[in-house]
Amino acid sequence: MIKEIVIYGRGGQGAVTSSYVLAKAFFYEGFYSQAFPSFGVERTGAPVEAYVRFSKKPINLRQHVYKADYAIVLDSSLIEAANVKEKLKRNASVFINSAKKRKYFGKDIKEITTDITSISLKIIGKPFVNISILGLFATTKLVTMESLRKAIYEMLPENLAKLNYAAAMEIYKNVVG
Amino acid sequence: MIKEIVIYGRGGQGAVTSSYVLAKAFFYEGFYSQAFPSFGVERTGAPVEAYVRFSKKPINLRQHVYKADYAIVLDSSLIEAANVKEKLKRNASVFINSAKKRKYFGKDIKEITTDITSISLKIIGKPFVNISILGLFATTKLVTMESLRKAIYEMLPENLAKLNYAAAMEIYKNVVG
Amino acid sequence: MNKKMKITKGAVIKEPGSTVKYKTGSWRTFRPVIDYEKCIRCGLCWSQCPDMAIEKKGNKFVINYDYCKGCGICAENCPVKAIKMVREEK
Amino acid sequence: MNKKMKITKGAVIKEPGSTVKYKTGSWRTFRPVIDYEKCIRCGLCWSQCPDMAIEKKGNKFVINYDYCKGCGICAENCPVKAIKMVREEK
Amino acid sequence: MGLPREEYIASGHRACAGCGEILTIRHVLKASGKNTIVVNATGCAEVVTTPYPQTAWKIPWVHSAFENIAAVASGIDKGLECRGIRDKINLLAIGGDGASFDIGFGSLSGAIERGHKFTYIATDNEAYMNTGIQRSGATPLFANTTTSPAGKKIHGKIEPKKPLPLIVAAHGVSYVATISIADLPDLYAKVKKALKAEVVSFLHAFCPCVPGWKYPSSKTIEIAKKATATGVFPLYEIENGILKFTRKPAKLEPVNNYLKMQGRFKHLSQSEIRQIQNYVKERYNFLLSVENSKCFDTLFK
Amino acid sequence: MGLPREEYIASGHRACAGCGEILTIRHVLKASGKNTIVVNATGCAEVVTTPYPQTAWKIPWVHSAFENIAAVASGIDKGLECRGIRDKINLLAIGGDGASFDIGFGSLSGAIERGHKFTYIATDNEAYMNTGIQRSGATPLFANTTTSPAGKKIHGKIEPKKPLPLIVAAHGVSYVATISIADLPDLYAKVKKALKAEVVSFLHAFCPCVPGWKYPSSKTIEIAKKATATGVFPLYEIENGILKFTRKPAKLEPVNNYLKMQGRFKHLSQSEIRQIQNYVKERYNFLLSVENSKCFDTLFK
Amino acid sequence: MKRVIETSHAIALAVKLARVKVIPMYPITPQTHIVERLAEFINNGTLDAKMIHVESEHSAISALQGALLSNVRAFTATSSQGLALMFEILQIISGMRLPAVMVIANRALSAPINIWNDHSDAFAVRDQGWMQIFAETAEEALDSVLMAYKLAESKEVQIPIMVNIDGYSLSHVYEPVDIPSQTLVDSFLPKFKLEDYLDINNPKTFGPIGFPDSYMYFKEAQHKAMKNAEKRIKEINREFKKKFKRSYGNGLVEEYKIEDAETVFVCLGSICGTAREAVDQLRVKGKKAGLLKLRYIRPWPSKSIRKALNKAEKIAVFDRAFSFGSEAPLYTELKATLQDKQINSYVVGLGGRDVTIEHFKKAYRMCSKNKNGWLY
Amino acid sequence: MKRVIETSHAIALAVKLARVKVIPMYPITPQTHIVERLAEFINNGTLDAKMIHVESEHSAISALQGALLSNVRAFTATSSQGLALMFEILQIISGMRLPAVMVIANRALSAPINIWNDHSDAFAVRDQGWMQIFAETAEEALDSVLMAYKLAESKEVQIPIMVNIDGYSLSHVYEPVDIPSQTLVDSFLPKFKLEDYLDINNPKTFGPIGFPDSYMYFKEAQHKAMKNAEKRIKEINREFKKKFKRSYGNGLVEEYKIEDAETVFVCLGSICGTAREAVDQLRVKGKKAGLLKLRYIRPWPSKSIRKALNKAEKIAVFDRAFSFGSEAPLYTELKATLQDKQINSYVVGLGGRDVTIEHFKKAYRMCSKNKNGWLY
Ligand SMILES: Cc1ncc(C[n+]2csc(CCOP(=O)(O)OP(=O)(O)O)c2C)c(N)n1
Ligand SMILES: Cc1ncc(C[n+]2csc(CCOP(=O)(O)OP(=O)(O)O)c2C)c(N)n1
Ligand code: SF4
Ligand code: SF4
Ligand code: SF4
Ligand code: SF4
Ligand code: SF4
Ligand code: SF4
Ligand SMILES: [Mg+2]
Ligand SMILES: [Mg+2]
Repeated sequence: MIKEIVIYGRGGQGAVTSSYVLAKAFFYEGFYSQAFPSFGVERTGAPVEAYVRFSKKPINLRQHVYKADYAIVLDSSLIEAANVKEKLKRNASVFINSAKKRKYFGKDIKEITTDITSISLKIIGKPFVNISILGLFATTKLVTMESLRKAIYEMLPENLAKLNYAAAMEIYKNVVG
Repeated sequence: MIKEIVIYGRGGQGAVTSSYVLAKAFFYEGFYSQAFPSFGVERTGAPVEAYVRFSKKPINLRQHVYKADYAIVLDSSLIEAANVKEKLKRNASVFINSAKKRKYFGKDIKEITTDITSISLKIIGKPFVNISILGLFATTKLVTMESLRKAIYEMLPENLAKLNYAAAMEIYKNVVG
Repeated sequence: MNKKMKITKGAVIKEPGSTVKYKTGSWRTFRPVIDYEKCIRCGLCWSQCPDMAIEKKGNKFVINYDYCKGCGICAENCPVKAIKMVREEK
Repeated sequence: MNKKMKITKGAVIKEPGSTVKYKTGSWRTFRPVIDYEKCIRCGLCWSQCPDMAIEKKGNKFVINYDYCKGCGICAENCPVKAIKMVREEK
Repeated sequence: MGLPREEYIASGHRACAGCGEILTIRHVLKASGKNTIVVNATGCAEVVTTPYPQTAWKIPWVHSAFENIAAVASGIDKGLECRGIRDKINLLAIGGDGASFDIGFGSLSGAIERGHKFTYIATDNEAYMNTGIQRSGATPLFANTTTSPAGKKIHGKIEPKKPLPLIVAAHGVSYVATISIADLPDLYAKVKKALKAEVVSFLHAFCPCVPGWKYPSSKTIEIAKKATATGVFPLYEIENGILKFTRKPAKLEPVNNYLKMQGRFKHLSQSEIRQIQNYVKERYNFLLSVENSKCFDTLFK
Repeated sequence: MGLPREEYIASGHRACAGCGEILTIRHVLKASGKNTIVVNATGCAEVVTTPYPQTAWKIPWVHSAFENIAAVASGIDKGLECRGIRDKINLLAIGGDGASFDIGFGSLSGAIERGHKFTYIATDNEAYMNTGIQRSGATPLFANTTTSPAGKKIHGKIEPKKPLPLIVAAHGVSYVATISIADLPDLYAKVKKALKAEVVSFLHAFCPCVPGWKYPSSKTIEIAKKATATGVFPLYEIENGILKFTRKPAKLEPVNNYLKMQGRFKHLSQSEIRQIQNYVKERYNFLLSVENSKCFDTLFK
Repeated sequence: MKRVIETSHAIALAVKLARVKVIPMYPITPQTHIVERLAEFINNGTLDAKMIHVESEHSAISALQGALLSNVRAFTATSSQGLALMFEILQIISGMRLPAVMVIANRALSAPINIWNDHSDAFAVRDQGWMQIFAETAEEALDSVLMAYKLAESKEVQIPIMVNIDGYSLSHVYEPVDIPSQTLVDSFLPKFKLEDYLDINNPKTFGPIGFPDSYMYFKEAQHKAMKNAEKRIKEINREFKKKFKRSYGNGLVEEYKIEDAETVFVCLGSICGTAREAVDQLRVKGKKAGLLKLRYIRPWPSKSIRKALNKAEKIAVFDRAFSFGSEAPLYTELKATLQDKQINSYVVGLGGRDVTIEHFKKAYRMCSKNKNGWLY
Repeated sequence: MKRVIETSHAIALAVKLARVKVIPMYPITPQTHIVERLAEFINNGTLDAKMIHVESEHSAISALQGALLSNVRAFTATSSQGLALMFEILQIISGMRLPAVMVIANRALSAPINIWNDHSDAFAVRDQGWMQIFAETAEEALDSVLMAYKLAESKEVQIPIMVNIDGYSLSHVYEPVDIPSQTLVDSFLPKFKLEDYLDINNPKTFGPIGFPDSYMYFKEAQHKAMKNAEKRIKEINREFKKKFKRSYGNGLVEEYKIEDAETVFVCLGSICGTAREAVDQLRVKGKKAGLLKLRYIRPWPSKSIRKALNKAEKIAVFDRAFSFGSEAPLYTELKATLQDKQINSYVVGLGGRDVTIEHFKKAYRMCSKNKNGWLY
């Protein structure tokens, strides 16, 4: 069975990079995986999407993602702006960056919210959330933090990889305990 | 029956113009006619050819001329250089500009030779032979001098038309007497 | 498979300035706020906004948050620092 | 319908300078003739011929009528008027 | 500020927050006014303003291709002439630096030679931005772009910036100028002069680009100011072959004041910064040296 | 005369008797020598020299298209560099005025910007000759061509000649010069200098054309001489931004001495001849006025 | 008035009679005679139009586009490499639904460079959304230009069009042409007026970005408009006949001795003349040959073709272009149109190779043996 | 080594592994990631090659030609308008028989401007004498580039080649790719060496004028060489399998569940993946669907197609390009190849319109009713 993930972000925030890192992590985890951006002409600031597929069997499918099993939201304001709800399967899980302690969806959706920005600011020194939020996603145990680490180091220059991984780990630990 | 004419000249000598004038003349004479150049990249001085077809019925045929009924040679040195012989039907007639009093072909070919250059020089003041030689062709009575006149005036600016027609007429008269 | 869309011949757009239907305010993560106490009505912010998101209303310059993308140019260059950039949160 | 022609791959021509097979002498209606009595061997004619039809043989400049097109440049510019253009007749 | 109130480009366009190119076009249009037709090359400005079925343009506007605005404008120029309304209309051809310095320059040069009448505006953000920051002929020395990356062996772009305004001036046109959003009065005055020319006039516009130059979106104007203050982008005009500075800083700031604001230069070594400083100084001095003398032949008057 | 004996182009080519373009190429090649590769644009020179299966060329030669010689040369330049034999080879790009002033100018300008190394030779016969004498950007004022005919209403070409050498010089290259078959020592010296440049060098060659200019084939050299004597085609070079005349007639002859030799000008009225005289004088005076001063910024050294 | 003139001259006259206003032009053999003639008209003051001496064909087609957008009738002509250089802009014009008219004096494509006639230039652009006529005679060339303007500018069509004439083999031929009067042409061809153009009083945006949600609809609309053109072509052919006393088959195709033909030649352009001659000669020998002349390849007149070839037993298609690694393009399309017929392919006359009566006779023989071939 | 990388990255690696020397490049979406990656390699010193930052695609293809003529291996990539702007030079390169390799990240053609995937760019140039591969996956893209060099440079072929990848839909996708070692690639791909090139020690003339007496022979030779390529493609596919442990059908086409299929989908490129998925789902429902993936459109693999579709009852062709006023081009060619079959045409995914499993299912249903359509 192929599973699908949508990542929501803004132009310049690195949502596409998140999708690539995740695809690499799934691969290290023994999955077949596929990642691709929403092919738009969006400029810095505009809402963008990126997608990941993973599966135990080779993935042939290449259509867009229409209904996802998971969503990752880099900025809670996008939930409305990008109409995140519409792209979710029933019972999908959503991972949200938000400082607010509120519910964004009805109860057919599982949501986990963390203030990724603050943690990233603290650890990375910049409000880079696209990689650190993957620590939140890793709480699903679909990918291990070790696979994530390898993927992050493959994708980013070492100094950045280190900081981003640390932030992801902090977030992961915060939730998993 | 379609009849075919080849005109031999050198790049810059106006053989192509001769063919156009002749086609116009045939048309005034009540024929259907067609004229076209040899489509080459020849430069000033190089041997060139031009063709005329005429017929009492509309002319559909558009292939090159391979064996002509008539040939007009603007410069006798071309007879060898351009291998005029090869393109002639048996019993074809050839109209040659030459000061030499010699035969160029065997007896299966009818040939008429006149020193067109001298006459043109005399009348036009320049060694333009391409139009004046048509007077020689007109001795076949296939086109009248009147049709030729109309054609020449249509093709050339008036001052040149006048001189060229005069030369053609002189040549025509010289032969027809 | 998606629904049909109505189109014009040759893709000509006959409604000038129709991008106003698209609210770029949602792009913003920081919001410029003018302190009219400080503001000296110089209009610099108005003239420097790439999104035409500042309008002159009467003799006051007003930010149209439907379009303001929060670039911060207005705040950066206000001669009297009358504009503050405030984080948007939802 | 014509006979087949042998061709090279991609129309590459592998024989440099092979236009010499084509004798442009037949284009000529006037023929330059050098009067070696007058000629001072300056070589101007040689240097000005667009057809490389004048060759230096020993210390003499000789016209190659296989290629000379009879343009008359050599005659026109010979400093001692040693070249005459003569009408070709056949 | 005395600027016209009317806008000819609408909000809701999709440019990056802080885009210097759109801001430039906004003011050029305000200077040109209602009776303006724009031919726009492919590039950021075109893409962000015309997502069918919406358009940000309030004046007649056409985009054909990337490389042919000067030719399309040529056709419009003659068409309007035939219709007897040429004098009523300001015809602008607007292209990015990629369109103007590189792919469309042949077309521009041809249009100049034929003596057409329109104003060409090269909106220079110093790279192919619409396609993701690739090097163009306008990219400055050592800048990092995706196709001239600051690598271990080669540090960014290694060729100088093509001197387009001087090249255009060498064609013998009557009006060429540089403009910047950091100096709006200068910009308005030059657009107006350019529109008066009877042949092709040319404006080279300095357009900072947020993601391309890698700076915070609020700094667009400041960077443009620094470009002029450091001599990186001098403001001048060439009128009938005579070059004049329209603004001349009392003393040039060190070029690093400009460079250090931008991520695209952050890889530079001290020696590279010095090279850039020398390079900028040489160019600036050259302009100073020819100022006020007739250094360009004018063929069109 | 001390000219090299070896020929690199063979007899038997199909150029018109008296062709100035082929004669120019003949000497450029003699100056460049055996280790030369030529990229040739579509045009007379290409058509008359390569009637398959024959070629007049004795050095490696390629023709691709009409508008792209500078780009093809760019590829060869880098290919030779990769093969480590760049220094051994003189790379020439030869194009007519149509190829150089018009359709291929964008490609040339791009190649210059990238800093390639080759010598570009524009063989200027002032019209599209291969296709039958159509107007180009290099056609002089009022000349009669088949697309700028001397008609009842409009008398030949109405735009000035595009000042290509100056435009190329404005790109900041290190060597630009004009050459003429009427002055072979000057030509050889300039070709040799051009070949030494480390970036694109540019030669503008004056090439009288028998059927195009309508004169007796014997007058090719004389017309070229008159062009320089009247100031129509001054011989100069621009080296590192400084323009110098390499030949300067003591006094310019009236331009009519040149015009009257050619059929393409025979329709001119006295007033038109005067206009041309003024036009030529202005251009000439401009060149004089900038002589010896650094009037072109050099970006490439 | 009937006169012996060059085909290129006839076309220039058609352009003049159509009251064209802007003519961007760039020289290329064998198209040049057309624009040279137009330059003569303009410089002599007999045609009130502007010629734009562009620096390349790319700019010619772009300037043509600009002229149309400014709401005037325009014209250009090209050949071969020139058409190839225009390539990118062709679909930009058709996508924008501008009623451009362009004459192509067909010529082979480089390399090796060859200035002679074949159809590889025209066929290379057959997917770019332009209609394409092929004319057989000088008179048909003139008529086709007039009809082309009317067709392209028809509201229900609004699609650009190329009028193809064989380079040299037709473009440089002098033959009798009946030249219509200006009054007659004016009664046939309405004044130029676009619905959408660059108008300061009604500002519109042309050439926007079409996202995946809209793009495909524009392309379908282009196709439908071109299919609409079939009907319009027939109407215009009929109207032309009424006014000018001549017409061309049903407008889309022309049949010659086809009713009882067993073997039908299918071809385009000037070689149709030679084909007619060949048909006559074959018939003299008792061979039932016929000819289907296609006037249009876009729109592809499938219905007319099926109707015309309904009874044919054998079909011999003559192609003057080729798709390397596949087949001759007309052959392919014809097979796709008539899946149930024996069709044979003859590639002839590439790069100016003369096409003669002998070629048709040889094809006739080969076709009877169901054999294809390149005929030299 | 297997890694998850972007298809564009995989291609850049293939270019590096092929030891390419000269890379003229011009940016255009969605091709750009490829050359950006190559620029990184070069500027970091891991690839010893020269990048030429040309000022247009016209110059990119011309510089590519120049590089090849100087006897070095070269590469470029483009899309859509870029390919269209190269148009004229394409046949100049194929006519001169230069073994160029170019990647096309396929994208729709303007107007309206659209940066998304379809095949109108590739199909627009199908007559220009270049071979054309379409790759389905990132790995196939990498492999295809390596095979392309070997094929194009084969003495009996010497024809340029385009490797097509779907813009965005493949070019921007990250997925697992097995990256071969340099040693392995070196054992597969010989050193670059042309028979004819610009050599001062052996001066030759390239690109002469071909008169009517010779031109047609060159064109026939080009066609024959491309037909020769079919055999060579199969050989190379086998050799590739031996060395790299993977291969693609018979090299020309790939069959999927076709043996007993009643309805066979025919398509190209990345949508083949989705088609496989659709076939599987249809089969679950008891519907005998199958897929024929065409890897090459030039040479057009008519024999392989006939063999593969021999037993198919119904054929559903998916086109992502269109010939306005005619039909979808793949459909036309397939009908011409299989004159005796029921073939139906589905136009899908123009200008980036997503192609989904639903499209295939719908086509399956329509095909059973012998209906064609544009599917949105
Ligand atoms: C012939 C062609 N080549 C390439 C492209 C791709 N392209 C579109 S916009 C663009 C970059 C534009 O750069 P520039 O002109 O500097 O404008 P900017 O986007 O920076 O404002 C490119 C390369 C194209 N549309 N057409
Ligand atoms: C793209 C393209 N457009 C037009 C032509 C036709 N053409 C071939 S040569 C030529 C004229 C060449 O003129 P120029 O460059 O001045 O050289 P000349 O023949 O005068 O020496 C033209 C227009 C072509 N080959 N390719
Ligand atoms: S820039 Fe500042 S002071 Fe000026 S109008 Fe705006 S807010 Fe007021
Ligand atoms: S923040 Fe930027 S977009 Fe918003 S009003 Fe200020 S200048 Fe305009
Ligand atoms: S130019 Fe005259 S003098 Fe000089 S070598 Fe020739 S013939 Fe003799
Ligand atoms: S006449 Fe002309 S071609 Fe003959 S030798 Fe003299 S210069 Fe050469
Ligand atoms: S990329 Fe640069 S030029 Fe393009 S919209 Fe953004 S800021 Fe403006
Ligand atoms: S037309 Fe002119 S350039 Fe061409 S070959 Fe003749 S003389 Fe030389
Ligand atoms: Mg830019
Ligand atoms: Mg010329």
